[in-house]
Formats: sequence, C-alpha cells, structure tokens
Amino acid sequence: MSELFDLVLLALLITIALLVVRARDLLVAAIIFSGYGLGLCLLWLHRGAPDVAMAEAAVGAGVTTVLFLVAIGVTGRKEK
Amino acid sequence: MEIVDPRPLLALGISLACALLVFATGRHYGRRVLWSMGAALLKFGVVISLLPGAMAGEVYLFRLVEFPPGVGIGFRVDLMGLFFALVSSTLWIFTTIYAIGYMRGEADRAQVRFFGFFALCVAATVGIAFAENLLTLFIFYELLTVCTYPLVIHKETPAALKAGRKYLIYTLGGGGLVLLGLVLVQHAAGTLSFGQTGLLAAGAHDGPLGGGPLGGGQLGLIFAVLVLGFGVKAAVMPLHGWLPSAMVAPTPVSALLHAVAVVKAGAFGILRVIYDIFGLELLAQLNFTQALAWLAVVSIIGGSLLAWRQVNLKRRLAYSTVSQVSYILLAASLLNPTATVVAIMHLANQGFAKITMFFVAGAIEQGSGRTEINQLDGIGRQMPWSLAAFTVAALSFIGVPLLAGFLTKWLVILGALEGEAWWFAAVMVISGLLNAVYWLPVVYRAYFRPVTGVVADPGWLLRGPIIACAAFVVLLGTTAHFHLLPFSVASEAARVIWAEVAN
Amino acid sequence: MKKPLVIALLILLALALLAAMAELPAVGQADAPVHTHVSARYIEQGEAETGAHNLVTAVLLNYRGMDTFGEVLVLFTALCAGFAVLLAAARNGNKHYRQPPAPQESGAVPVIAVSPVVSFVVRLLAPFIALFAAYVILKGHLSPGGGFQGGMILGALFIALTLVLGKQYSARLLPVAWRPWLYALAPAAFLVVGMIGLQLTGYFLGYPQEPAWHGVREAMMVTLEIAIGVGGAVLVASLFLALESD
Amino acid sequence: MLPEMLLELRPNLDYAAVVVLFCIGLYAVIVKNNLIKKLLGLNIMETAVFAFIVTSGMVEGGAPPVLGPGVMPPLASPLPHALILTGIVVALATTALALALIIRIYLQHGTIEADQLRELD
Amino acid sequence: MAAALTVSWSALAAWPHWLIVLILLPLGGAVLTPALYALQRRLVPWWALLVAGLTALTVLPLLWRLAHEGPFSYLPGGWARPYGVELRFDEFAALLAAAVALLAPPVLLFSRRYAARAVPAGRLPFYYTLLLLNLGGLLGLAITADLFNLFVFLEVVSLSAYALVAVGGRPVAELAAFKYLLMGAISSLLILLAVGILFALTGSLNMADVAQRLPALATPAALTLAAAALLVGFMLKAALFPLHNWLPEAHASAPGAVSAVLSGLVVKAGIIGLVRTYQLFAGVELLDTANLGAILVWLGAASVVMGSFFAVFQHDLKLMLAYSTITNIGYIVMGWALASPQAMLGASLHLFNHALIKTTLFLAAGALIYRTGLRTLEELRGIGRTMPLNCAALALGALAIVGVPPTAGFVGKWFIALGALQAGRPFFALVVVFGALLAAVYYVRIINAFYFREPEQKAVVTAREVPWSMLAPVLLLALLCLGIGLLARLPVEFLEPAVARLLDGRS
Repeated sequence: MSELFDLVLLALLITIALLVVRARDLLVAAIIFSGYGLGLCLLWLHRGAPDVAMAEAAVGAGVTTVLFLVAIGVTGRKEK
Repeated sequence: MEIVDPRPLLALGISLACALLVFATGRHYGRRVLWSMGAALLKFGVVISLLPGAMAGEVYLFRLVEFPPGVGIGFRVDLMGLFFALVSSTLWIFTTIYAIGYMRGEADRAQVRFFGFFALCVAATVGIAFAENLLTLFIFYELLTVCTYPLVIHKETPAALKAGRKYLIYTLGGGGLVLLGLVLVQHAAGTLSFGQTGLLAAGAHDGPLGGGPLGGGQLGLIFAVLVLGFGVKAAVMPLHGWLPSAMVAPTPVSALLHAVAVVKAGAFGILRVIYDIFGLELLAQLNFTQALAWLAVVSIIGGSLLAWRQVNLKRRLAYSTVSQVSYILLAASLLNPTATVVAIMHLANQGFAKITMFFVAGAIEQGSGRTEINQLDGIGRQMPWSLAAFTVAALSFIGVPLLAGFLTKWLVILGALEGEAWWFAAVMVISGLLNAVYWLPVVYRAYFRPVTGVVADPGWLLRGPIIACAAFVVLLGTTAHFHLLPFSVASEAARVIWAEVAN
Repeated sequence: MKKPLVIALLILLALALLAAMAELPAVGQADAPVHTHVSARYIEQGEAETGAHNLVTAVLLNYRGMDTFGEVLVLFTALCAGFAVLLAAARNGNKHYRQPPAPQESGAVPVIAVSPVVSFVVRLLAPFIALFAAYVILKGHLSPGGGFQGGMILGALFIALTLVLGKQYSARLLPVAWRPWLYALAPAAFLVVGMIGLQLTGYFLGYPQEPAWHGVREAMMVTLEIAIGVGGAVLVASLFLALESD
Repeated sequence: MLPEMLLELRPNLDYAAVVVLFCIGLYAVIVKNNLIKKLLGLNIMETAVFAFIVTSGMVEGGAPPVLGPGVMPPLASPLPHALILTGIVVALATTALALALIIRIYLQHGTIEADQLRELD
Repeated sequence: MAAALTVSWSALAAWPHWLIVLILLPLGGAVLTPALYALQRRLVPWWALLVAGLTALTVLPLLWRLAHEGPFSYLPGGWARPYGVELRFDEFAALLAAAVALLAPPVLLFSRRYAARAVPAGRLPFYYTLLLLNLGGLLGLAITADLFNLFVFLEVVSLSAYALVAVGGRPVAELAAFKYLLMGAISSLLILLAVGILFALTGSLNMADVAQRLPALATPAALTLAAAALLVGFMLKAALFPLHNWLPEAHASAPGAVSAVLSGLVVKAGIIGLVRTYQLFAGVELLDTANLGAILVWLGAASVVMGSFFAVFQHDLKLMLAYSTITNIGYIVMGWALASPQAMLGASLHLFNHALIKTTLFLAAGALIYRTGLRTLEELRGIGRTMPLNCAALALGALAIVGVPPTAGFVGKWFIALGALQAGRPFFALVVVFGALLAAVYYVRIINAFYFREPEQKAVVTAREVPWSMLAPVLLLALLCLGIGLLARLPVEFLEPAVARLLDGRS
C-alpha cells in the first residue's frame, strides 16, 4: 500500500513537472508549480520528514509561487 | 677574488635616477641637459673605477633581492661584462651630446620622453652587462625591449607605429624564447648564477636536481632556445626583420639600437650563453657551436648582400649591422682563446664604427634632408669633418690596417686557422670585400662627384661626437697593447675565461 | 534541431546518474552508512545532548548551528540582493534608466486579483494561522516544526494579508522604520546566542549541558527559534514587498 | 542491458524518479526560451536534488525523527531533513533574486525571451 | 623587547576564538549595515571599512598560529568531528583569507567615492552589505571543513556576487547577472548533488571524515559521479574553459570595485573548491586521480591560451581584464593538476598573487571609468597624460599580470613552469611562456593607447586624477604588486610544507 502510494506520488510529480515545462501560459505554469510543491509536501510527509513538509508547504507551494506570480504580473503571461 | 661592492648597483642607479629626474623635471631644457650629461659622465666614472680592480682579478658582487629562494636579482662584475658596460657608457656620453644637438628642434614633451627612456635603456644595458644570473639578465633584457619601444615610435607616424609593432613582436617573441630557456636552465641546473664556468656543465655530469643526467637533446633544446631568443635582438639572419624597419626612428635612437644597447645586448647574451651557461668544455664536447657558426656566416654574407642592394643610406647601415654583429657570434663559436678576444673586442669595434656612420647619416639628414645614397654627390667637400669620419669608419669595416675593424678580421682569421676552419677565414675575407663593395661607392660619390645643393658640416654638438667616435676607431686599431685600454681588457677577459677552463 | 540533441544528451546524463545511484545503498536500508554513522549518534544521544525532542531541530540549532546561521544569512543576502537590484534606479539621475514599457495587452496580469470570498477567508483565517505559526515556532524543539517552518508560514500569511488588504496595512503590520532592524534579527540572534554560548561553554554556539543549566539551554533555543521565526518571516515578506514594489 | 539495469534499480526506484525530475528541470533550463520558464526548470532541478537527499535518509517503516511517547525506532535520519530545510531556503533565495533580475530585465529591454535578448546585445 | 613582542604575539594568537571571529566580524557587520544606514547614512562606508579593517587584523594572529603550529581547527558548539561543523585553518584557507584581508580594506576605501557615483543612491547600503557578506562568505568558505557548510557559504558568496554585478543598474550588467545566476545556480546544484551522494555513501559531511571513509568503498560509478559533479560545479564557479562563458560579461559590466572582488576573490572560491575536491578524493584508488588530473591540466592549458587569445582582441578595457582572469584561473588549475611540488606551490602562490594584481587592475580601470565614463582603449587614448598616477598603477599591475620579474605575477608562473618540467611535461612550461607572451601583447596595447596616442575624447583631455581616497588604495595595491613579488620568499617557505603534506597524503 505504502509502496503503491509512493509510486503513484512519484508518477504524479513527474507528470506535474512535465506539465510545468510544457505549459505555454506562464501563469498556468506557475499555478501548476504550486501544485507540484503540494505534491512534494506529501512526498516529504510520506518519507518521514514532517519538518521539511511544513517548510515546503509554506515556501514551495506558497511563497515561491506568489513571487513567480508577481514577476509574471510585470512581464506578461505568454511565453513566446 | 669576489668582493661585495655596491658600485654595480650605483652605476645602474645613476641611469635610473637620471630617467626619473628627466621625467619629473625635464620640461626645462637646461635641467634635461644637465641630468642627462651629468648622469652619463658620472656613470662612466663609476664604471671605469671598477676597471683597475677587475683587471687585477677582482670580481665585484652585489646581490639585491632573492624572491623565490635561489632566484633573485644580483649583480656581478666580471671583465666581459665590464667591457660591455664600458663600451655602452662611453657611447652614452657621445650619444647624449649628439642627441642634445639633434633633438633641439623637437617639442619639449617629445624630448622628455626621449631622454627619459634613453636613460632607462642605458640603465637596462648596464643591468645586462652586470647581471649576476640569467634571470637578472632576462629582466633587464626585457626592460630594454620595453623602454626602446617608445623611442622607436618616437615620431608617432603610422610608419613609426608599424615599425614599433614589428619591433615588439620580434623582440617579445625572442624574450619568450629566453624565458623558456630560463625555465629550462633552472630546471636542469638548479641555479641561474653565472661565474662557474658553465652552469649546465655540472648538471650534465652529476645530473640535474629533478631527474637523471641531461641528454644531448635537452641541452640542444636549451642551446637552441637561448641562442635564438638572444639572436632576435642580435639580428641574426632569419630574425633580423625588425632592424631595418626600426630605421624610421630618429638618429640617436638608431645609434642606441645599433651601437649602444640593443643589438649588442643580444650578442652579449649569446656570449653569456656560450661562456657562462654552457661553458667552453661542455660546448667543446657538444658541437652545437658549429651550427651557430654557420648561422653567423649566413648573416655575415647575407647581411652584406642585402646592404649592397639598399639605396637608402640608413637602410644600408642597418643591413650592414646584421652582417657586422654576426662577427661576434662567429668568433664566439670558434671556441678558441684568440677568437674569444675578438668576440669581446668586436663589441667595441663595431659599436664605435657604426655609431660614427649613423651620426654622420643623421647629420646629413638633419642638414639637408638627404637620405638616399645617390643624393650624396660631392657632399664630402661640403662636410669635410663628417665625411672624413665616415670614411674612417667605412675603412675600418672593410678591414684596413691600423683601424679597429682590421683587428677584428685579423684575429677572427687567426682564430679560424687555429681551429683549422679555413672556410671561416675565407668568409672574413669575402665579407671584407663585400664591405668594400658597398661602402667605397658611397665614399667615392661623396668626394669625387660634382657638388649638388648647399650643405655644411653640422654644429659642434653634432660634429664633436662624430669626430670623437671616429678617433676612437683609430685608437682601438692602433693602441692595442696599452694597459687598461679596450684591447687589453678584452684579452684579459678572454684569458680569465680560458684560465678557468685550464684549471 | 536543438531539442533532439539536448534530449539525447539528457538521456545520457540520466543513464550516468542512474548507474551511479544504483550503487548507492538501497533506499530505506537501516544499515546504510547514513543511518549508522553520524545520524546514529543524533538519534541515540540527541535528546540528552540537546534537550530537543525534535531531532531535526537539534541538528539545526545545535549540532550544525553554523549551517543554520549560514541559512539565515542566505535569506538576508537574498533580501539585500533584491533591494540592490530593484531599488530606485530612477532617482539619482541614473542615465541607464529607461521608462518601463507598457504592459503587454495579451498577457498582463492585474497583479493578483483577489476575489471577495478569498479576501474574507484570508481575513477570517489570519489569526488562526498566526497562532498556528507561533505554535510551530515555539514548540519547534519538541514537535515537528521550528523557527523556520513557522517563519515561512508567518511570511506567507503576511503576503496573503498584503495581497488582500493592500500595502497600507502591511506598512502598519511591519513599520518601515523597524524594518532594517528586523532584517538583522535572525542573524544577529545567532551572534548573540552564540556569544552567550561562548561565555557559558567556551565554544561559539555551544549550549551548556549540565542538568542545572537545562532551563538556560531551552531558553537559548527558544530565543533562536523566535528570532529565526520572526526574522525569517520579515525577510520573506520583505522579499515579496521588494519584488512587488515595481 | 537496459532491462537488467532497471531490474537492478528496482529497490532504488525512488532514485530513478529523482533522476527523471532532474533531467526534466535541466531540459527546461537549457531549451526553454523564456527566462521565467528556465527558472521554473531550475526549481524543479532543485527539488529533485532535495528529494534525492531526503530519500537517502529514509528508513523502511521509519518514524519521523521526533522523539516522544510511543515513538519507536527505527527513525528516519534527521540530518538530511535539516540539510533540506536549509536547501529550501537557498532555493527560495535564488529564485527571488532571479525574479528580481527578470523584472529588471523586462523593464529595461521589454522582453524576457533569451533569443530576443541576445539580438539586443 | 623582541622577546616580549614575540611572547605577546603568541599569547594573542593562542586565544582560541580568532577563527570564528574571522567570519563573524564581516557577516555581523554586514547584517547591521542596513540598520546603521537608517540611523546615520553617512557612516555606512566608514563602517564597512572599519569592519573590513578589523577582519584584516583578525587574520594576523591566525597566520601567526598557523605558521607556528600548523593547521588547526575550531569546533562551533563544541561538537567533536564529525558530529558538528568543523572550521579548519590550513594553508589554503590561509591563502584566500590573507587575500581577502589584504584586499577588502582597499576595495572598501575605494568604494566610498566610487560607489557614490556608480551605484544608485537608494542601493548604496545594500551595496556595502553585499560586499561584506561576500567577503565574509568567502572567509567562511575558505575555513570550513564541512561539505554542506561549504555549500551554504558558497551560496552566500554567489548570491551576493550575482546581485553585485547588477547593482550599478546598467542594462548589460543585469543581463550578465542573470546569466551568471543561472550558471551559478546549476553549479551549486551539482555541488549539492555531490554532497548528497557523498553523504549517502559515507553518512558523514565532515571533509576529513569523508576522505577517510571513501577509500573503503567499492562503488566506482557513484564515486566518479560525485567527483565529476564537484569538479564541474567548481569549474563553473571558477570559470575554467570551456565553462567560462558567463564570466567576461559579468566581470566587465559590474562596477569597478565589484569586478575587483569578483575577479580577484570570488572565482578563487571555485579554486578552493577544486582543492577541497582533490583533498577528498586523493586517497581513493578506485578513481584514477591521475586521469582526472590529466583532464584538468589540459583544460587549464586551454583556459590559458583561449583566455589570452580573446583578451588580445578586446577593445573594452574591462573585458580584456575579465578574459585575463580566465587565463589566470587556467594557470592555477594547470599548476594544481600537474601535481608536482613546484607546480602546486606555484599555483597556490598565483592564487594569492592574481587576487592582488587583478584587484589593482580593476580598481584602476574603475577609476578611469569614474573620471571619463569611457571604457574602450580607443576612447581612452592618451589618458596617461591626464591621470598619470592612476595609469602608472594600472601599468604596473599590467606588468605584473604579464608576469614580468620581479613583480608578484612572476613567482607563481615561474614555479608552475618549473613544476611542469619537474612533472616531465615540458609542453606545459611552454604554455606558461606562451601565455605570458600573449599577455605581453595586450599589455602593450594598453600602454600604447594610454601613453603613446594623442587624446581624442574631451573627457580624456579634461580628466583629473581621482580623489585621494580612490587613488591611495590603487597606488598602494600597485606597489604591493611589486613588493610582494620581491618578498616572495616568505610565502614560498610558508607553503612548501603544506604542498608536501598534500602530496604525501596522496601517495
């Protein structure tokens, strides 16, 4: 069960990462990236690292994403 | 007997101080002249004060700093170095006087630069002459390169800048070779100090610090690298290209290049390589000097042939230098006592004769703007003093007895025959003939063609040095056996070098 | 034409990485060096030596306090770097400054539009989140969490509040005059606590171990946690403000 | 050869995922033209390295390294967790500075596409 | 009197905490700088200078102790190795620390007037903060004996360096800074990856402990990967050919004082990293360190040649200097990788000397730009007449970078060339000489333009010497370029045992 959860989670992370890279719209990419952070957060929890999970939730899913959004707000959302 | 004595440093310091003073206060004509003349005379005094002791067998040493352990800047006065220093500091006096007259019309800024860098060049020359080790020699050798450059491009015309670039490319390339040789010698011998009858000789027998005994290949590489490196400045034939180009510079600079410092420095470097780095014994086993001798022969003949083809007086003089300096190399590579005397002696013979001719060429150009040989018709009657001096120098090069050049040729021939290398003797004769072929027509034109235009002898500031130098040419040729005069110094130097071998 | 080449190279790189990683001790093995060497000591004696139940905190604040000092410095550096890059190039007659181009029609995002619902939720939750953050900070040496995590949560909260309520509010929450001092809070706390440790134990960042001093030890830890928490929050929040100001 | 390798890797499948993530990130950094996209790729690379380090500190069936009543060994190694906490902050710092630079670049040049910026030079 | 002095020195040096003070001073000073700015903004430059000066003084007792006792450690928190973070002061750390100590005060003194013009006013406090952080980070990186701690300090150094490139606000600089950041971040990641692998293999992060445990391992691929990741990572930081692309623009477009720090000191962080890598893997027999060395030797030689070659064709003075940095990094790496005692000695010496020389050059170039706003040799023609002292300093520095004896630049190259012969690889001695020749060419170009051309630009004709607070550091450093060359005996004798120890450790 745990094994399976792990595998699904990893597969999910890879998929999200690919989506981030593929997304044409930067805003979408950034928001997907925040989902990526949440996925990582789950992974850390599963790996027995609640401390890291907490930091990742705040930083990876939260602060980093907001900073990206701010930058995209200035530069425009479309990738050429 | 080695004595610690600061005079070598003093001699160097005088020139350096002169350069600094000129740069600092030289905008004023009087000061500029005062510093330059004062320093030239003072330095000559210091250098000559070393002579009696040195002739009595003393060697003056002064170590300045040692930056990596075992490698440093130091000075050591032996007779060979002293001879070179004497020649250059004597010529400095004459060149300074001449330059004061010659440069008078130039802007102050240009003059400051000229006299300043000229003093630096002379300082570098003394440094080369008195270098205690190869590194010191190299430092001053490069200093000479760098300080000559502003002089070569003095006129700042495109042609001058181009010549300057060419000069730098050649000499820096040569410097690089010397540097490489430096590293190789340090690695092979573990030291760079002169004065031990062949630095590398010890290494060749006992093995260098780092590995096994030196192979002939390694030694050959070192020899080739060093000789070619110094050969660039000595204008050995395939490497002579910079010398004629540098003729764009003003006449005193040409004097510096051809007689006082630059070319001589190269030749002197090769003498050091032969006598101090390799040593006579080691070279006698190795046969490298044969190659050097042939290189010299090519330059002697080739230089003469090229000089013949020139129609511009200064260019002819330049190619003639290519030929003349190689006498030194040929003599040195013969490896016998007689030839050694002349290898050293010719530093003076060539210097005084060549500087006379340059001074005259400069005086002619200054007075009438004439630079081509076919413009010199009848000039001998208008400029009797100058052309008389010129003729003396030309005859000396041809090898007329009682003049300096005769001694050179005679002794090289004797040396060659001593070593049973008769073809080198033949080369000397041919070279004498070639000299006649390209100098006599000039003299002929000057005296026996009808006069054109109006010219006169220059003022005494120019005329004085010309006559003095020509007088020296005669003196060198006639007073060979007086104590403390150049010839005896040179023969004593050679005796010392060979005495060490005998031991 | 560039892409296939890159992909091919990346596949090669991946294979190399895989080959190397295949040699590492298998994941989760309890006898791997990771577990038997340094970590073993942390797990066995960490609580006794540091007084922290949370061994991660023990490592962060105690065993490897220098790393954590470096970490707050990195954050501080990032903030200064942000300022150094973004601040007021226009004043001071900077000749390089150009008028910013008009935002592109197609892509401009009105910074981050907040719907009333979100705004309400944020405001409602703010006190609770702050309380949670405080708990995470203060209890960091006992339970999962710590100064950092709490600080990051606080920072995120601050950012959310700024987005919802505007900058006037953030200026009230984080007075401009205090800011330079607050930036220095976390690293300076390390200096102070480290020096206290040096007085008490003879080592920079040392903690007294004698039972009588356990209270002091805990106080030192909590001080650091609070400093890291509050300082970290300020740094993160200021980074946001710096970026957002343009 | 490849199947054997995979077979050998089975116990280390987590590492394989890490490698894939790393390469995806690197791909974005190299190939993507938009600077923000590159930065996202960089972040993915960073998380991959973090995942690698945390994974190496995992124990089969281990508990989080927080002692307390009822916590039984084996525990996950606390050291990698501490390292990654630092790592996350470093990543945040790098990202923030990069975004600051991107904003400046956009304001100065009007674009953040790498090829257009190269042309401007 | 002398005896008393000696005793008090050794008493002073015996205080155990100097090593931690060495990094706390600049870092603590940096942390307080923004607050100080809020209080009294005029004081900030003086404050930074004070901090740098005190840091420089701190290095003295450390060097004294190192010279008398050999390398020593400091254990923050008192945790024995390998449980805590160990700080260790060995000869290589001392080299970088001494360079930082020597160069930080002049750079900061220079900055007071320079930055006031080159950096927008609002950014000034952060300029000083970042400089101090950068220097403190460098010191931390030099003295740490812990892999992860090395990474953390490397990040402090890198982040501050990226920002310092862009601090002047020139559009070119901002682009260059981003490029630098991207490369730097990738290299940091590679280093972190390697640290992770080494940790997974050994369970330890202490360098000495890891180095002790590595030889027992039987995992060639993992070891190779770790070594390769560290090498590539640090090579990127050091800008070794072919990973040098980011350097020229970043170093050339940064403000002058920053270029000095970046080129003189920050790239040396990469070199120190390479040294540490070497120390880590020296005992590992599974890896053929000779092969690794062979690659590095060639890369170093390529750096020497390519760097010089590009430098020769630059028109922009600072770009020329930046390319010359690549060359000199090449010398250092080549000397290291030749792994003969003299070559290593030469490389270590050159590490310090190049820092000094390049700082001199960049400060002098910065001063020219400060006065004239011009950057290319063409535009700057004739500047030697209007700013003679500054140009003389630049000329002296350039002479040193060429490696003319007896300047500081000579000694290192001399030993590297001798070391190449000692290692039986004369080709690399040739590379050293060739590099020196190419350097001479661009040196001549500079001198030619400054002294032997008529000025054309109005800014050149009207230029004056920079204020004394900028000129004095430049002149002082230029004189040191000469003086340290003359005193090279001291460092040589100081470093010889360290090199011998390192080579012993390998065999």
